[in-house]
Amino acid sequence: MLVLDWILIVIAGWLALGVAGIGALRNTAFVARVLFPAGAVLAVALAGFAVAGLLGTPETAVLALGLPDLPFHLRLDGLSAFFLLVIGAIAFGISIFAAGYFRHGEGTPPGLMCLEYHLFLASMALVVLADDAYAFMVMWETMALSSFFLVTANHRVPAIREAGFLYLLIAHIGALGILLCFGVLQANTGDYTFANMRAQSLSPLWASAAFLLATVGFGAKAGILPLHVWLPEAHPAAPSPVSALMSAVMLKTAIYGLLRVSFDLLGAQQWWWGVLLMAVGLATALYGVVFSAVQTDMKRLLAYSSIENIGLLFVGIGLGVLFNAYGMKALSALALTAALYHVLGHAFFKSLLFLATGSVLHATGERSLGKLGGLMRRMPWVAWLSLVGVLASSGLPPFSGFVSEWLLLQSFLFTTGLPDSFLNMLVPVLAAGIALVAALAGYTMVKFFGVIFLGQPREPKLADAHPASPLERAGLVWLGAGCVLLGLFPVQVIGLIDRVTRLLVGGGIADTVRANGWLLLSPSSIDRASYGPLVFLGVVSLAVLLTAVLVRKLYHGRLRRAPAWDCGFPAQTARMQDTAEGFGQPIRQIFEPFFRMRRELPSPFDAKPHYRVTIEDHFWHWLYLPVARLTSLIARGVGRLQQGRIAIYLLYSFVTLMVLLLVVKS
Amino acid sequence: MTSLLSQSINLFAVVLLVLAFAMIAQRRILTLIHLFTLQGAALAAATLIVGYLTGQHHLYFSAALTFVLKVVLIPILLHRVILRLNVRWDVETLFNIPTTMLIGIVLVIFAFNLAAPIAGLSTSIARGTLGIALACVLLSFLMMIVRAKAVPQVIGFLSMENGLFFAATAATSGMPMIVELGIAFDVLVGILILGVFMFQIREQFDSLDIRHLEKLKED
Amino acid sequence: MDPLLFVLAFPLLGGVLLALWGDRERAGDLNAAMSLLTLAASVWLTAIVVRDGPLTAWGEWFFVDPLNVFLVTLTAFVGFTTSLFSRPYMRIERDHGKMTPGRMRLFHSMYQLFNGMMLVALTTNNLGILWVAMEAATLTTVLLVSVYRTPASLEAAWKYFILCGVGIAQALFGTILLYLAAERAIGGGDEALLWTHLAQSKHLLDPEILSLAFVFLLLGYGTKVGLVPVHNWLPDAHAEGPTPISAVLSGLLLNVALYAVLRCKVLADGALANGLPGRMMIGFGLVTVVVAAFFLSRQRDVKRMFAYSSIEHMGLMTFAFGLGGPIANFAGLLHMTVHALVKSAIFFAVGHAAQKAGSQAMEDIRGLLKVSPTVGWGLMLGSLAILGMPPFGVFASEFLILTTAMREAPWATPFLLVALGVAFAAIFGRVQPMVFGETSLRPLAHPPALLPVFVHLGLALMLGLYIPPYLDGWYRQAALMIGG
Amino acid sequence: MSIVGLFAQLLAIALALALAPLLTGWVNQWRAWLQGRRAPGLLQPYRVLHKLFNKESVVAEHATPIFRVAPYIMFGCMALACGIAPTLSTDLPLAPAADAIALVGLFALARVFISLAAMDIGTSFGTLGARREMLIGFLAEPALLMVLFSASLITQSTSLAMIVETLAHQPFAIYPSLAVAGVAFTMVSLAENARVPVDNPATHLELTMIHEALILEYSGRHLALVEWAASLKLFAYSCIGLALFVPWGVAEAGTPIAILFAIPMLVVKLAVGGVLLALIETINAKMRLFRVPEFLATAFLLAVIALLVHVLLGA
Repeated sequence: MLVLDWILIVIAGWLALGVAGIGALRNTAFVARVLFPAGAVLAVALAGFAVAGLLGTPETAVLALGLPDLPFHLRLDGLSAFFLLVIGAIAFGISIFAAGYFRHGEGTPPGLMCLEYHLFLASMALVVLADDAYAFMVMWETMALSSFFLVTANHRVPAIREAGFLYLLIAHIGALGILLCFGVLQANTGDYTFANMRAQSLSPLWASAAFLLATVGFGAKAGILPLHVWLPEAHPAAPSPVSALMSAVMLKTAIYGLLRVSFDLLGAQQWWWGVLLMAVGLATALYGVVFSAVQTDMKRLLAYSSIENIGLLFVGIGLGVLFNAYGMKALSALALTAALYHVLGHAFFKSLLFLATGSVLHATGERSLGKLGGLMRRMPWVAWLSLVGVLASSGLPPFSGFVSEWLLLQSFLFTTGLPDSFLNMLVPVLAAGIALVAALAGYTMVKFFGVIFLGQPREPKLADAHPASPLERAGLVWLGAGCVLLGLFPVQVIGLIDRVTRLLVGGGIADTVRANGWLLLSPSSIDRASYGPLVFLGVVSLAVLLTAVLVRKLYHGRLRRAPAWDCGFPAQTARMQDTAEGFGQPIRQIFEPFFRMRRELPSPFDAKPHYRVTIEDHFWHWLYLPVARLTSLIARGVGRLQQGRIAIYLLYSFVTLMVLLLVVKS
Repeated sequence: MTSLLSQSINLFAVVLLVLAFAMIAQRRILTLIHLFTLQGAALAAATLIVGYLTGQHHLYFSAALTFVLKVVLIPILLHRVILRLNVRWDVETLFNIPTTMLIGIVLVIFAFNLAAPIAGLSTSIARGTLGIALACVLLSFLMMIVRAKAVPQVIGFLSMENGLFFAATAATSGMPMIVELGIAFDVLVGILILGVFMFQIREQFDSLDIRHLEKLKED
Repeated sequence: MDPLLFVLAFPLLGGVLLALWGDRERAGDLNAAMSLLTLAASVWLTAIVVRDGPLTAWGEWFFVDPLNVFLVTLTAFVGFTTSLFSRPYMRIERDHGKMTPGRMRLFHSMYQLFNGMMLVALTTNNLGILWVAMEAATLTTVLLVSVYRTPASLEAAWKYFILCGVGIAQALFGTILLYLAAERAIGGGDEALLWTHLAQSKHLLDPEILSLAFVFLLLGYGTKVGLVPVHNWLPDAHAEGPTPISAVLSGLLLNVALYAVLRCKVLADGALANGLPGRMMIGFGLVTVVVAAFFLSRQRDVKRMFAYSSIEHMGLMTFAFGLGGPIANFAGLLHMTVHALVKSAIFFAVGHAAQKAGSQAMEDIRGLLKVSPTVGWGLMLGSLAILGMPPFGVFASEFLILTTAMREAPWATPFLLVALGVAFAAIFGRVQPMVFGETSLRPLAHPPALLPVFVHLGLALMLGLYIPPYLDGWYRQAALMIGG
Repeated sequence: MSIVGLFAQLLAIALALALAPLLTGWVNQWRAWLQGRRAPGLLQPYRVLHKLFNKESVVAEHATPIFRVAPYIMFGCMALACGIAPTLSTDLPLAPAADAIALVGLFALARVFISLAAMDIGTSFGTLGARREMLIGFLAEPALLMVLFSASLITQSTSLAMIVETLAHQPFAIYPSLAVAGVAFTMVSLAENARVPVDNPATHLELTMIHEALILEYSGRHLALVEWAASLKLFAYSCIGLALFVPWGVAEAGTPIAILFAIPMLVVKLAVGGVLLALIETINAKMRLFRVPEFLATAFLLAVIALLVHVLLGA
């Protein structure tokens, strides 16, 4: 029995669970304790099969669905297997967490949530498996639709409805772009299978058109500038497991699509595609991280951080395209490895962090950073695990985030070898941007963790915040472990990723890496560059232990608990700590042009001084509102056609007749 | 003899055209109805002659049908309507009369040179008539556009069908019988429904000014 | 025994019967029963056609080929489901005092006649009869649009009558020209208007005349299809008439009109061989789609909005048929089917929603999910389906149309993209708050008949995921027949 | 890795631990002299550390473990940093474990932890210090990275040992890019080590202090470790600076003798460097905090320019 068949069985199982959820529409206990754990089991099974598929040879299947000439073609190759691995591994943690998370009164009945949730999972899995345009689009839109219903689970709240609307609208427009892209790729053969598209050789013009359409289409889903606006609205609106799933996995399907189209389906690549992707990616990353640094809502903060990471992924892919366009297979593979590694890493730490916010939300009912604080003592599990996530996402060694960052920077160091003199001068400088983004991410994450978990509770009610339920913890532990292991065993992981890069660019770095030993990660040669996370961790922890022991041995271990000193400042309250706004203040100052900021400063004589600052996205005012205005303007103009006067209507008909007659006459 | 008759068809065609013009010019509804009656009569006569010339005897039947409908039934019906609802005058039109006439002239020219090549192909005895028929249709169309009250609009509609009939008979020497019947039947039903409408509209708006019928629009 | 006879006879018989007893308590059931019989007959007919191919009847005056047989089935089917829906709906209307016994009688008998006329139009082989039937179908619905006797409904009906009358008159002129051409090509007489004959010798038809004729026919029947800029009657008629009528107008009449255009296009294509008809249809379709989309974005009345959506989709089909080629034609036919199903389903749901709210204004309809989830989900899913969200069938056809257009007429795709985007924002942005959120609606007196809604949506779903072979076979043959 | 390498490695770390406070003391002494004050003894830092270790450490009631772990982690990170910086020899077993990029990450790790610790107590000054520290961090890190980048572009390697080896081997040549990078590096290290003009290690004036605010709550052995780590940081930075810009005298041939000879070389270089640092600190005034971003942005810019210059001139 083929691996693909097993995977299809898993997917079918998910759908079955969804239907079962409809059966037990309002039976929360059953849904939470039985269905979601079952889904988790299936997820981990999927991850296992995905690894098998990654190591095995490509397999194809045809389902008796779809259009007459176009049954659903499915194909399991390295690329899809890799993303299936992401889906399975992440879904496992999230499903376990969700089992402990969903309660009564979340708006939509739990059974329906269960259906939508598992439909979402299944559609994502099928998106990466699809091997023809129709199946792909059907699954793609099903994914968008199910996630939309999940986002608007609590649709009584108008803000959530609007968020959902914005999300689905942009997703739909993006989907149309992808559709047209496939329209170009099928090259008028009327055969929509990917196999046929690979076979076509398009003229450079058409190829570029397809590439641009794909970039727009998948970019809309991934949330690149300027199509990112739905992301910070939709993620906070959704229940936390859903935000985790969307941010960690769904965005990655867009990356998958971009890779599939630009590397697999479009044969020859053009260098400026890569430059375009890198430029857009860097802008997105910078924009995202700067905005996330000034957010005051923890889920919005994470959403913007997702935008940042997507930007980094685009930079990596762009670099890969650039190298590939010049036939530098190995380097292209290096850049892609960095990107794919980041796909994996980001999936783990971002889902971890989103789920952590979910636990905090349930424990405190607060989403605004300004009302949190000091939760580490209330919910230590969540705190320590999200510390792992924070360190990983701020790209610190020896966690997962650092590996991909390191690889990316390494591949940048090779860009001086590009044949184009202009490029090899410009591209290395982009690395500076990457470095800045990474550093800012650290800033943001310190703010995130410090304000939520450290310091003193900013609200009295936080005193009775309850710790997360065991199932929630279990889910978090799984994801946290992922962050650590990915950070410590890059060589082994790259061995897996190698299959993908070989598929995409026909080159890989695994052999070189393995040649340099399992302990050290070194893409080219030890002399050139190397990084050994295990050694790194070993030495640091050894040093730490040694110091601790020696200090104990040589000196006494006396320790006294006392009120905080704070320069002897007598009356200090929790309100004196930095708020989220305060922590973001330097960023607001330095990156002022990024924002559309409105401040309300209290006057010195204000009895009840109140400080408020609102940060808005320029793109609303530069792009979206104008478009909306233009639409309504045109609509008003069009409305004039329908003035209610029958004589006028007859006149239309008459004039049309005349015009047509003239046309045929001439 | 036959040549005379065939020429007479052209004569009737011209009569139809002139009447169409007259209708555009006419403001008094009663006169409009008379003109329409005349048009119907001319049409019936033309049909008769074509039938005689081409020896298609079902055309006699359709001539009779035309006569009954367009010369007897409908005018009576319209008479009753305007008496009951006493709408005698049509108020001013979309453009003023002279402008409309000018547009009409242009239309006729347009129609003629549109039909010219086809007329050459026509197997029927009356070659030129297609252009005239088209002109009549367009003129009635124009009339429907410019009239502001229900009754004149309906009359315009009907005279448009006159034009069509004329095209059907004169230019193509008669459509298949059943089709003619069907068309006639539709026209009849249409007229009845129109009558019903007029009263409904009247009782709703107590006037037949279709300006009342301009509420439904995109505001 | 000729099933075609029954297909045509049952509705006419029903019209007569219901003209007599249309005001009885059980009239609704009788209406449904007659429609069911029609459906059964047409299924029988379909079976026969599937078995031994196209057939002509009664001296070739009537004929059934793959192109119209599935439209016949579709018409009969939607006619039946709509009659099911209209039972409780009209009862509620009567309870609200909007329908008098006389009007009930009118409604029921005209409903049957309307169906009958559409079936005649579909099955006739004679373009003259086609014209007659189209006109008759219009006339039957005119009185139904004004059945409430409100000023608005009267106005709508009046415009419907005049505009469609003028349109159909143009179609008649086109038919006459066609006959003129036929006379030259294959001699006059009764056969001269038989489509089968014309189709055989379409190359002989004189291009000069045919080009003129096609203009008149396209504009004439196009008026009934609802092509911009001669669409103006459509939204009024849909919004003011009773909902079952809106459903059949959108779902069926427009299709039949488009069918007439197609028949004529085949002939014109054959005679002209310069692709002019196709280009005309592409142009009309594109203009229609774009303008309708922008109209959509300014609607307040729910039925009016979905009427505009019908215009938009008709434009899309016209565009597809204009593109021509097997794939585009296939897509157009598929789109005809799913649009009929989905749009009528939407009108069913909308009808009940409007009854609950006691108003068709969208800001009065809120939170349907809360008060009656079935209606709410019906409306939500229906709207998503009509917006081309997979896995519903509308997506399948739009997929094929767009991808084909991308290479056949790339210049058109940006317009389509804009139009579809605007339409999506317009419809979904209005439907979502109607379905979601808090509510102040009241439940209904009679249980609404929502079975049709979900049956239709189910079928549309099926067509998106799986097209049965025989249906596929029809589509293919039909697509070939339309050629292009 | 050879036994000699191991020996060199251990020696390097031991030397760093031992010499770091001395360097701090040396700099303070010179600063005092240059400013015309009577200087504390050269060994003052050792005394301070000893005193602090002997004191009992006072921890705020609601401090979490992070607060107590942070100093050790910081210390550990700095130890490793000194371990991988090629001070005496380029044949270091630890060198492959962390290259230049990892080094930057290492400093970042330490910074993050100490900042979190500062936020942990939840006092006004702690959070203020943390914020300022992170602010300086996110501006300094990329600058430092870019400096190392232009070095690695010259030497085609990111491993510090390799960089030093290549630079030292090459016949003496003037690298304009390195010159610019050197300026940038100096600015960065001033900021990173809380030196004038960015921060004043000697001040406790709340509104201006950064590093001190950060560690305000620490006392006893924790404070001792933090201070020691700070001086280690200074040591590491100086070593890296020397390695990059004055690479001569570092032992490549891994013979114990060479390594032993390298020690005096290093001491001399450090002494000179310390004097220079003291000089800079004396002739500059501490700048307002709002100016710091501009200062560091300039450093970042210079680093990028260095990169450009290298790519442009290939030197």
